[in-house]
Amino acid sequence: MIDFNLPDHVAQQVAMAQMVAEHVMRPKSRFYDESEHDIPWEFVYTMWPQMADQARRDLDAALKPKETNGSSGNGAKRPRTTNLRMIHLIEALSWGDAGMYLTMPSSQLAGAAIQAVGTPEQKERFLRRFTGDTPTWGAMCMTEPQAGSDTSAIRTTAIKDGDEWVLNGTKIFVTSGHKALKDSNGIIVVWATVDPKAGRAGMKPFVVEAGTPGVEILKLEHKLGIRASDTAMIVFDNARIPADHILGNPTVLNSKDHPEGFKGAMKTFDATRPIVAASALGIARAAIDYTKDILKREEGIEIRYNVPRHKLTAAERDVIDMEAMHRAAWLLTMKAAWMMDQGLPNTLESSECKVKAGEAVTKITQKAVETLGPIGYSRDHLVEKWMRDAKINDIFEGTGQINRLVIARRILGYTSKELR
Amino acid sequence: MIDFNLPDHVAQQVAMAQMVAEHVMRPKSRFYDESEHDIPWEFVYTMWPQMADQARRDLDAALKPKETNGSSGNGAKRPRTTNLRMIHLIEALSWGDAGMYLTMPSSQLAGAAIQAVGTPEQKERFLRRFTGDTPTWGAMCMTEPQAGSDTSAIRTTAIKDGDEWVLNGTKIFVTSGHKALKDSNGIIVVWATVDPKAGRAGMKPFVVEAGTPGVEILKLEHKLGIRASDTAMIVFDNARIPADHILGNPTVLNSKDHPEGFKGAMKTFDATRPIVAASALGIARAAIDYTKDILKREEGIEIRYNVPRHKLTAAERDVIDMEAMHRAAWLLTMKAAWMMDQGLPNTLESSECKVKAGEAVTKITQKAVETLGPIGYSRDHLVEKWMRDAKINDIFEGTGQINRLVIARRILGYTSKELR
Amino acid sequence: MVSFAATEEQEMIVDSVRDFAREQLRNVMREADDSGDIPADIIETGWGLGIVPALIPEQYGGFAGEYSAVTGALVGEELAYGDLAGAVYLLSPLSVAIPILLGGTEEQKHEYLPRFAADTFVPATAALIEPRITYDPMDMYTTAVKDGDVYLLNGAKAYVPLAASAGMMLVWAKEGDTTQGFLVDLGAAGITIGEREKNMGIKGLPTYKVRFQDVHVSPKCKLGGEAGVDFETMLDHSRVAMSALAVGVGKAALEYAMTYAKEREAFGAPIATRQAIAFMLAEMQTDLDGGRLLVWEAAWRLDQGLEATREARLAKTFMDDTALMCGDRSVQILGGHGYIRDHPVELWLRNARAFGVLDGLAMV
Amino acid sequence: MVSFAATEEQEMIVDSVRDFAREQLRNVMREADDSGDIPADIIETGWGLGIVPALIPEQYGGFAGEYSAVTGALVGEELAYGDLAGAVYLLSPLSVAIPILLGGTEEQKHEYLPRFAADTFVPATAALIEPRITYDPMDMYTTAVKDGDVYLLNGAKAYVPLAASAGMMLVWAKEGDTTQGFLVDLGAAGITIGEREKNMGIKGLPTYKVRFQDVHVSPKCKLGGEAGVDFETMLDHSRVAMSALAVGVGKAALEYAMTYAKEREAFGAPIATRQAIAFMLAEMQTDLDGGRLLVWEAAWRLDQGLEATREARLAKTFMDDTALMCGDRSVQILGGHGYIRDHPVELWLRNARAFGVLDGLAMV
Repeated sequence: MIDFNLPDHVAQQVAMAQMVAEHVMRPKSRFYDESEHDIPWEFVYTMWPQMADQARRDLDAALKPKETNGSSGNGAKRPRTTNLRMIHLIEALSWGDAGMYLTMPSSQLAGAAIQAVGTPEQKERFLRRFTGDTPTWGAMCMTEPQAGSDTSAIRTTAIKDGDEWVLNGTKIFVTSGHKALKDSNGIIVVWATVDPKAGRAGMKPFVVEAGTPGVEILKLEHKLGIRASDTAMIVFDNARIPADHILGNPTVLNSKDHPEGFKGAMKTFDATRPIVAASALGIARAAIDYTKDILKREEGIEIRYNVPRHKLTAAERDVIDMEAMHRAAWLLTMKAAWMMDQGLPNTLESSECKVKAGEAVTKITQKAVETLGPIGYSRDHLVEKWMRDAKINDIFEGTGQINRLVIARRILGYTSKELR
Repeated sequence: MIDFNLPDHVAQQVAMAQMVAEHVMRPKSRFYDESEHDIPWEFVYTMWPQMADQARRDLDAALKPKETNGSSGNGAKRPRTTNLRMIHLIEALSWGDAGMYLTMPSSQLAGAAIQAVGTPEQKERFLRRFTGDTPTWGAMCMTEPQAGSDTSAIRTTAIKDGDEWVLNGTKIFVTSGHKALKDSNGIIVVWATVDPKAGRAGMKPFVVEAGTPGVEILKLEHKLGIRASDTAMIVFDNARIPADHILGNPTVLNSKDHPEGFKGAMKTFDATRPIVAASALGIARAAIDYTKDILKREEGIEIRYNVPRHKLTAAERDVIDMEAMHRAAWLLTMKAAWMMDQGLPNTLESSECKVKAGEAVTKITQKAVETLGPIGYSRDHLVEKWMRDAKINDIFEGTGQINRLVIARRILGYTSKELR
Repeated sequence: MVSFAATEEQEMIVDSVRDFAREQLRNVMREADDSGDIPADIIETGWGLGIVPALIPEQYGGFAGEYSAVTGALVGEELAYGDLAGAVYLLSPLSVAIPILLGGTEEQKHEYLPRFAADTFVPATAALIEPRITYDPMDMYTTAVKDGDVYLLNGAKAYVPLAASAGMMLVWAKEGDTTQGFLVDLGAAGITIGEREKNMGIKGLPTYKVRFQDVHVSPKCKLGGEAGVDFETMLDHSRVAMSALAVGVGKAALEYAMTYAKEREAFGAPIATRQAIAFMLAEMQTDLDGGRLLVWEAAWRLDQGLEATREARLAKTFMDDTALMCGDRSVQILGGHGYIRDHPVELWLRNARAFGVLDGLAMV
Repeated sequence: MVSFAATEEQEMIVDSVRDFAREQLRNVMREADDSGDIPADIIETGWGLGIVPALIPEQYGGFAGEYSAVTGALVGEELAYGDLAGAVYLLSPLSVAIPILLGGTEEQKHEYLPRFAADTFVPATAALIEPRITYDPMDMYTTAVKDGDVYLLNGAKAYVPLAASAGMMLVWAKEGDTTQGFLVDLGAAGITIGEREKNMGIKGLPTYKVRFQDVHVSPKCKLGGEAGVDFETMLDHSRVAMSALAVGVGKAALEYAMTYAKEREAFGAPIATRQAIAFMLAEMQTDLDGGRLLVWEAAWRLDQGLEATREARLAKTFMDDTALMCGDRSVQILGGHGYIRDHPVELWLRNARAFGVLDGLAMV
């Protein structure tokens, strides 16, 4: 039955996340925006016990041979709600502060990649550290200076030399790269090509641990928003890692039909795009809440939802438009997550929610600044920060343009060759 | 000096056109919308004397050897205002009724093509008929069922057979085709290829006179709007025309660098796109005027231009947005026409005004229907008609998409190969 | 528990409606737009699907179904995908039946509901929209004033579907500060049914202006009796229903444009392979999918008895714009071909424009 | 006679301003955004262009120029193309000088205008914007009340540029039903200049909150004397000026994005060769060109002494949106690179957002 009731156990966790957002994150939101790259340790320590606990349960479940398929975590009969839960938590935390949320100590995308294609030994070796007492981070290294949306342009190489892979290249826009390599004994997953002539088929993910010689952080980016989060440029200069740090099949299947390394990367998008959408929509909700609150508190304006559009004031109509965009994007995100939980293919829905959320949060926060006027533009209030934080969501995990292409290819039945 | 004052002689003519629009066109607007393809003779006869007079002066000027260059029509010193005058007249007439305006008896695009590349003999032979006592029409045949925006896909052929060209093919969307061929002793200019293998270089324009055997009107389209105007499908079945009915150089210059036939067609766009834009903006002005008038008359709402955006009502803000879009598009149109009058290249500006006018009139009329609500949707009022009439302006003389491509190529310095 | 899957029962209903809408309504769509008539046998076939009788509980002579706004939304989308005029025509009896079901007194239910369990189409209509630019369903110009034993109705309505053929009409009027419903007989003194209206779109649906001059209505014909009804909830239902119809129209336009864009070649390739076209289609798809979920959520809240005014408004706001956007873009994608009546997109553009304008036209 | 060509004199001014804006202002733009300071020598160099003194008629000590809103618009666009904060900083004296020129009494002109003909930058400022979401220049919260021989000013202002360094301040306040200007000394009793404000953008421009508590102002410091001024016209001037600045910011963003898109390769070709990117650029170009003409027309009307409130509003409405659109799209086109401070587009997005928000910030 079509139903919008959140399961109780999720609702409870969301309520807790909202508490953290309100009491741990919000009060420090401006501070970490201004002190770019400072680590919000109070938030990190608040989150760590449950992150570690979750990581332990996920890892143990993954290592129990029978239940790796994951349609139900603890042998219970209730339907899987992993992704539904995830997007709700992230939405709530991003309502608190999207930059701080990105510093959440966890294996992040690196962990997702290892969980998806790692061997049991790799999982144990690389992921056990995320279950201990010390906050630890993982990070994904994909983008390069000349390879953004076009990941096939990646030039970082991995050359087999005896028992080791030798990595050379430069990665940029690595979220939490500094935290993974310098602030904790974390890991990063690096996409590199084992055969530059093989195109995407030659691209493979490698796990690099903190402390590996030849891995240096060249700089941390100064950004428009999400400034609490570190965005690293990492250089690999003959960085040597053991042979078994490669994830998945090391063979290059040269046929265009088997770009499996890359396919692995693409598949994670189905899971990560709803997560980015959820984060975007947390920011959007923050902006809407704040706008409505000030309109009501300072000017006594309450939005009249039952009055026809043409009889509304301009401010009322703006708020309603903001809310409609926001809610549509959020329901698309819920659906994409729900499909994932159901084991249904959700590439279309993932891109849809990402497109709509990225666009919605950008427009909503820009409009919120306008609606609040001189207050919106001032750093005495957080609205201007949310506008700055918002914009990244139309860019990372696939720009709005890339995701429109994904949607169009799906509905038109075109390959990426036919429609590019 | 930057100046927005219309010259007096133009202002006077515009005032007259506005009178015709109000008193001859508007009262019959609904009638000719409902009686699709009836010819609005009262309008035709009202316009004919001045159209014929203008045609006579243009033709005589063109045939006087010294002054064909056209920077100044009558040897007078005053700056050329031909295009500026034209867009103002057409804007005013389209405010009256855009469908009826399209029935204006004149050589239209056919005449423009002949004036541009015809020999003096051709001008005399084909254009003299537009200076007589009987309303006469010209029409341009470009589009084919499989060749819309992509004119290079034109398949109509012209084969030389002795002293004649033999035309075969089907043309669609011929504005006033019926009036040119059946309702008057008019002409049509037909684009056909003399060498299908030569691509655009093989495309040439041919003049076909009313009464030519083998030329049949297969149907008149039933349209969403501009229903007073006839839109014909014309079939050429071994239609024979004299050898000297070809316009311009009959030689096919096979080099890609000399697609001169096509270039000729493209060049007329620089003149015609501002005209289409002007027509669009006449409709848009009609819709804005009507909306403001009803808001004021029925509801006592006057637009407050000095109140900040956030303090306006939704209806006020809509009207202001409509007016801003409209005025921006109109000023772009004025500039494109002014540049043409100055002899400056205006391809960029022509496409800009066409893009903006097409978009503006579509949005404005759709919003006007919404603002007027139950009144807007009713055929008791003309707003719904204007919304229907409007849409063609984002389509003909280059769709919004085609014109965006033209603009992008210009500003980026790309050829149509590099950006398509 | 969150779910986006319809029930099996809903799937069955939707399947049968879909077949009817695609095979029958769609086939007569263009002709109905031209002639203004939807063939009676099509309406009877549609009635035969049992959508309306299935909603009437057993004690009132129906098939014991339970009214669900979610099911209504699913059905509405499918019907409007076939043809909007046909959908509103066929479902017009619901704009009387549902308010009675939701807010009628027990007597009113017993008296009126069994009529809707008939085997043949029961024309009935609601008079809500008013011919004013400041038309507001929550603040009507048409008034109902208690005068001794009766209510006197005065005012003017527009876009009243089937007014010339309907036996029963539910008139919404302002009584005090609220909007209340009055069940009137179309033959009552003081009611003037005007000429059939000429509208930009939904031309297969006959609509009329109706004037009320001191029309006497017995208090027992006031919906919900003395206390009246909570009109806002009725309006929520209508807005959700209209938004569901909007999804159907938008989807029809999208699919047609998509098919065309894949077939139509320009510059050596199908136009769908150009980003400008492909992105338009991707955005249409995304917004329709998002809008559909807004409709479902608002409908679900109504079914749960939750406050849904905000959600209904969000769904309506979003779908008013999205349907129009889809109609407009479908014409744009077809270009000159979209502008002529050989293709249906110009019709959908006209129909789509109804949504932001005719608030309360239908209740599904 | 319609013409879109600037005069030769205007071209000369624009050329010199353009060089300064591109070579000097642009060079310090990022640093000024970081540090909050525009180097004094840059401001002095800019002042040396003589934009302000050239507007002051000879009899008041200036260069005999005549004030032209069109010229102001041309200059404003160029300066803002260099840097918005620098442009507003440099031109801030105009927000005092122009109102005096347009509406001051003869005594006021003689007393104040010669000060602006100085060789070095003359910091002066206007206090207009108020820290309220319902801020409305035509209906201020700050009041001026005649109390015996003096006016008492009360209220709070925000976004007052250079308040800490300016010697002269023009305070706009509500007197009766109109907005009137009062020339006050910054040292006057009752004036509290707050901490420097922290804003999202235009960070190179120091702005302050300023409070007024029973500030005594002599009637001879009321702009225009007893009768006061027509503030609406002043506001028209400001809105046109701000819109001209918006064109400059938008153009900066467009050109940078265009260059980037031609250089940046993805999927084997420059991203500018993809319709999605190319169309964004084409629309930015079109709207900037259209917006510029709206600005010119409104400015021309002001110069002609014609009513221009509507035209100023249309220009502002259009350019508020267009500047933001250009800022936003320039970031989008650069993608991840647009989000970091190595490129200027993120700065232009922040600056562009000022336009829809800070009505009346500058007068050019």
